[in-house]
Amino acid sequence: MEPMSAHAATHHAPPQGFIRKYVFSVDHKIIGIQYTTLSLVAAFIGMALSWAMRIHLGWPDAHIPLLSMFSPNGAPGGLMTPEYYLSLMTMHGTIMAFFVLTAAPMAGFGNFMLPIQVGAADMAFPRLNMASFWVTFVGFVLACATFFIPDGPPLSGWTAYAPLSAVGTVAGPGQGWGQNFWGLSIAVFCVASLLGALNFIVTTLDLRTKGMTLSRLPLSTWAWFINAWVSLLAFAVLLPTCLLLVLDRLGGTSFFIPAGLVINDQLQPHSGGSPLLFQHLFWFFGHPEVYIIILPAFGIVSHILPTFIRKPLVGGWKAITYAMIAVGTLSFVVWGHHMFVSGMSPFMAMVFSVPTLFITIPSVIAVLIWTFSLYRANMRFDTPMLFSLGFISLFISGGIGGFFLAQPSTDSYLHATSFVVGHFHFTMGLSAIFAAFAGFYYWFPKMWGRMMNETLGKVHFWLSFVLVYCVFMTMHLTGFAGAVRRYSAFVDDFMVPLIPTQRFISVAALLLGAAQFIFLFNAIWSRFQGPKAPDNPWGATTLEWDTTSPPPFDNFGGRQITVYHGPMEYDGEASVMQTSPEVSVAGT
Amino acid sequence: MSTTRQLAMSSYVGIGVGLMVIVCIEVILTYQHLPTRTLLFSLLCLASLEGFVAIMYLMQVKYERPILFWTIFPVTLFVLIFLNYLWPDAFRMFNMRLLQ
Amino acid sequence: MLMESSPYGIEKKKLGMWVFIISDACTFAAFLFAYGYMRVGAPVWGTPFEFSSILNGMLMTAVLLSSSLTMLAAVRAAQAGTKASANKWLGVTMLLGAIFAALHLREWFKLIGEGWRLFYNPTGGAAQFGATFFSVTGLHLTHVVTGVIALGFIARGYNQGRYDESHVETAGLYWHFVDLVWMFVFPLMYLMNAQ
Amino acid sequence: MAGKIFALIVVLITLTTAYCVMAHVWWMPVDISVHGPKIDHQIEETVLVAGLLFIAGQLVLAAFAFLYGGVGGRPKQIPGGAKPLIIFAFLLVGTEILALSFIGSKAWGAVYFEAPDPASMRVDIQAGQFAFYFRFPGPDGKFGSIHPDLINEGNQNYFGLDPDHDPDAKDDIVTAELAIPVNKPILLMLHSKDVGHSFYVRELRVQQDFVPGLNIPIHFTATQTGRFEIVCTQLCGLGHYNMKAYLSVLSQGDFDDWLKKQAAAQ
Repeated sequence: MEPMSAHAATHHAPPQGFIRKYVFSVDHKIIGIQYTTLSLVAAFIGMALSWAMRIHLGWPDAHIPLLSMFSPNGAPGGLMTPEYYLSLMTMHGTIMAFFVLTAAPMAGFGNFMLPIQVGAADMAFPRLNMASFWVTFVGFVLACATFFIPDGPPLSGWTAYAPLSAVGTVAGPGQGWGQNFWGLSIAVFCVASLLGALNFIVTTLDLRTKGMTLSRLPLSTWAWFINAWVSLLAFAVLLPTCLLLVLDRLGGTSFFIPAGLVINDQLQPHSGGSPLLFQHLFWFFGHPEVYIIILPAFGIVSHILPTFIRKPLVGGWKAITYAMIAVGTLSFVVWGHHMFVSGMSPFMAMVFSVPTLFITIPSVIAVLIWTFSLYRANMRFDTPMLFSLGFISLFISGGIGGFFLAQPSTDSYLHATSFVVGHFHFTMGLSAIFAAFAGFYYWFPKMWGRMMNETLGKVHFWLSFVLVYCVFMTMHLTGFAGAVRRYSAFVDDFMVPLIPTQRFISVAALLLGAAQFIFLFNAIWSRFQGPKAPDNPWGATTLEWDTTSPPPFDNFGGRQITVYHGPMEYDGEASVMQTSPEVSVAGT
Repeated sequence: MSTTRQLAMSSYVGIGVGLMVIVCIEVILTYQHLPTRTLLFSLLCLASLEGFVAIMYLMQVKYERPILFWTIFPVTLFVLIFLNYLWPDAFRMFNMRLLQ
Repeated sequence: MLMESSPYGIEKKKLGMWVFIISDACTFAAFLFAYGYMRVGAPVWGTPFEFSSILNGMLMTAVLLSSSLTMLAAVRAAQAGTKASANKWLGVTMLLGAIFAALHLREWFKLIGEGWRLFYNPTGGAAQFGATFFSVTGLHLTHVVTGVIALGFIARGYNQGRYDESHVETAGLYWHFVDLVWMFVFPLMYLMNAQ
Repeated sequence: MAGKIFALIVVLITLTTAYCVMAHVWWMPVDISVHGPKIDHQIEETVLVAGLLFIAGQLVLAAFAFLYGGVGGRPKQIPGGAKPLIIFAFLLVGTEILALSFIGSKAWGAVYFEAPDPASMRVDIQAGQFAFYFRFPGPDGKFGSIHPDLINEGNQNYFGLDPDHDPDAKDDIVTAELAIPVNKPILLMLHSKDVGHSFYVRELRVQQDFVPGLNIPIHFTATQTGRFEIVCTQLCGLGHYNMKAYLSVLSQGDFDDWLKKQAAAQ
C-alpha cells in the first residue's frame, strides 16, 4: 500500500510572497490565526452591538451618538427605534453564535493546534482548509453587509423563526434583503463548517504520527474530533433549512408559510407550509450547535488543567472523553426542549424532556472530574488556569439553569424570560468564551512566539469573572419575575418595576465590555512587544510544546516524531514529553 | 486502498441488472393500487435494499476494512432515525388546521 | 518528513469523500423529510405523474445505473494502469450523466409547460407538490451536473498525470452516491406521485 | 493568593445568589390558576434540587482552589479515582432526574394531557401584529368561520367574519380585552393571523405559542378575580415589546354584565 498520508507532509513547499504566505495560505497555522483574528473582530462587533442594546434597555431615551451616523434610519438622532433594536439583537446572536463561538474554539485553535498535536505537518486537505476559511469570511462579510443595506439587518432573531423570516419585507424593515443576506450568510457558513469538520475528522483519523494512538491523543484533539462529527451532522441539516428558507423568500414556495396569513391587511399568497417544520429543522441543528460551541471548550480546559495542576485528570483520558462522546451523541435527541411551548405535540415534549435531563449526567461527570482533579493538586494560578477555573464555575452555574428549562412544566413559566438569556449566556456563551480566553492565553506564546502580560491578564480575568456574574446571574433572577426577553423597551406594568435592575445589568455589561479592551491591548501589545517565548513556557507535555515558538512551516523542522506517552504525564515538577521515551511519571 | 478481492466485471453487471429488476418491482407495486402506507413502506424497504447493495458492492465497502463501515453507518442511521421525531407534528398540522 | 501509512488504514481522500457523503446524505434526508412533512400535513395532495413520466423515470434510473457500472469499469481500468481504457470509461460515464440530466430536464420542462411552478399546482391540489418536486430533484440534478463537471476535471488531470487512480476512485464514490440518492428519490418523488 | 481570592469571590457569588433565590427578591407573582400550584411546586422542587447542586459544586470548587494552590510536594489523586465520581453522578443526578421527570410530567399533564372539561367556556383568541383580539361565540354558542380575505383592520373585521352570509358569525362578540368568569373552566383556542406570537400570563402559569395555520387549544381555570397582563413572548416584529392585552377575571355576575355590554357595542 502506498503511504498516502505522506502527501500531506510533502505536497506543498513553504510558500513565497506575502499573498501566498499570509492571505491565501494553505498553512494550517496561518489559517488558524486567520480564524482567530476573524473571531476576535466579530467578537468586538458583537460586543459593540450588545453595548448599544444594553444602553437602550437601561435608558430608552438615550441618544447614542455614533449610532445615528451608522444608521440614520434605524437610529434617527441616535435614538434607537424598536425595529433597529431587534436588528442589533439578531446580528448580535448571529455573529456571536456562528462567527465567534463556533469559529474561535474549533476552527481557530483547532486549525492551529490539531495537526501539531497529532504530529502531522498540516491538515489532511490544506487547500480545502483554505477554502473553509475564505468561505467563512464571505459568510461574515454577507452578515456584516446587512448593516449597510438601506433597510438594515433582519429582525427575526438568530433563530429566524418562520413565517416572520419567510414572508418578506411586509413583516418589517430588514425582512427584505437583510433577511436574504442572513440566509445566504448562514448557508455559506454551513458549507465552510462542513468542509472544516471533514478536514478535522480525516486529519485526526489518518494523519496521526507513529505511536499516536487514540488513547494518547490530547484531550483538546479528542474534543475537536468529536465536535467535528457533531458539526458535520448538524450543519448538514441547517444547510437545507437555510436553502428552503431562501426558496420560500425568493422562489415563492411555502415550506414554512401556512395558508391565509394576513399581514398589514394583505393576504399572503402562500399555502400549505408549517412554521413548526422550520423550528424542528432549525433546532435539529440548533441544539447540537450549542454543544458544538461547548465541546471544544471542554477539550481546551481538559487540556490546560493538567499542566497547571501538575497531575493527570482523575480517570485519565477515558472518563472525560467518554463523557464528551455521550454529550455529543445525546445532543441530537434533545432539540425539542426549545419547543416545549411552541405548539409542538405535548407528548413529544415528554419525549424530549427525559434525554435533556439525562444529558446532565455526562456533563456532571465532566464537572466532577475537573473539580476533583483539583484535590491535592499543586495549582499554579497563571492566567490560563484562572480562566479555566472561571469556566468550571460558569459552567456549573449555567448547567443548573438547565434543570429548569429541561422540564416542560417549569419551562412553560420560564420560557422566553431573561432566565433563558442568562442560562445560555452562561453555558454556551461565557463558558465557551472563558475557555477560549484560557486557550488564547495558553497558546499565545506558541502562536505568536511571545508571552502575554500576566498582570494585565489577571486584571482582565478578575473583572470579567465578577462582571459576568453581575450581568447574567441577575438575568436569571429577573427571569423568575417573568421579565420577557427580546423586548426593546419595558412598557408592561409588571416589567416597569424591574427597570432599575435592568440598569444595573446595563452598567455591569458596559463595564464587562470595557474590561475586554484590557485583553485587546494586552494581545496587540504582547504580539509586538512581549518578551520572546521559550518553546515550552508552561512545562507542558504535548507535541505543540515540543517544537519552536512559533513552529516552523512543517511544524517539527523535519524531525521524525514518535509518541510514547499519553498527554497527561505530570507529577508535580516532573513531567514527561509525549515524545520522550523515558518511563511514565504519572503511571498512565 | 485497492484490494484484489473484487468481483469480476460481469458480476457487477449482474448486480446492476438486479438493481434494475428491483426498480421494475417497485414500478409494478406502484400500479397495484395498494394503500398509501403499504406502498410507502414497501418502496422504502426495496429502496433501502438497493441502497445497501449499492453501498456494499458499487461503493465497495464490502472490500474495505470493516472500520470504515462502522465509522459511517451508525452516524448516518442515527440522524435518519431521529429526524423521525418530527412526524407527530406533521400529523398535528393535518389535524389542527385553522382553515378547513 | 515522511510518516507511517495511516494507522486508520483508509486512504485520506477516500475517507474524506465518505465523510462528505455522510453529510450530504443528511442534507438530502432533511429535504426528503420536509417533503414527507408537507405531504402528511396537506389535506389533499394529488398525484400528477402519468405512466409516460414513470417510464421516463425508469429510463433515467437505467441510465444512471449504467453510468455507475461504467464508473466502476473506469476505476478498475485506472487501478490496472490502463490509462486509455480508464479514459474511455470516464467519458462514457460523463456522457450517461449528461443524458440523465437531459432526460430530467425534459421532465421538468414538460411539467413547467403544463403550468407547474414552485408555488402553483395547475390541477388544483397542494401547491407543495411543485415546491418539493423541483427542490428535491433540483438538488439531485445539481449533484449530477457537478459530478459530470468534476469527472471532466478528474479525467483531464488523470491524463496529464497530475492525478492517479485514487482520484478516479474517489470521484467514483461520489458518482455512486448520486446514484444511491436517486434510488430513494425515484420511488419517493415519482412512484409515490404516480396516478 | 490568586486561588484564595478566587475562592472568596465564588463563595460570595454563591451566597448572594442563594440569598436572592431563597428570599424571593425577584419571584413569581401569586398563582391564580387551578393547575398553577403543581407548576409552582415543581419549580420549588427544582430550586431545591438544582440549588443544592449549585451550592455544593461552587463551594467544592472554591474549597479546592483555596486549599491546593501552589502547595509543594507531590500531588495526589483522590482515593478511588474517577469511579466513585461517576457512580455518584449516575446515582444522585439520575435519581433527581427521574424524580423531576416523574413529578414534572404530572404538572405538565395537568395542562396538556387532560382533556378540557366539556362544560368549559370556549373563547377564541387571535394574535396579530401587534395586538390580541378575543371572540365569544354569542348566544348560539357557535363561532362563525374565518375568512382571511375579509380580515381588515380598517373596518374592524379582525377575525375575517362574514355575518351577511354566515349565521354563526352574526352574534360573535369580538373584544380587545379578555374577561372570564372566576372558577369556570376556560378553553382558549389560539390562532395567529400573521406570524408567530405567544400567550403568556404569569399569574396563570400559562405560556403557549400561536402557530400560524394551526388552532392550538389550551385550557385552565382561574381561581381569583383581578386584572392581569397578557403579553406576547414570541418575537413577532418591531412592536413585539408593546404587544399586550388584559385578562379580567370577574365574578359570574360581573362577567355576564360585561359580555352584554360588549355585545351591545358590536
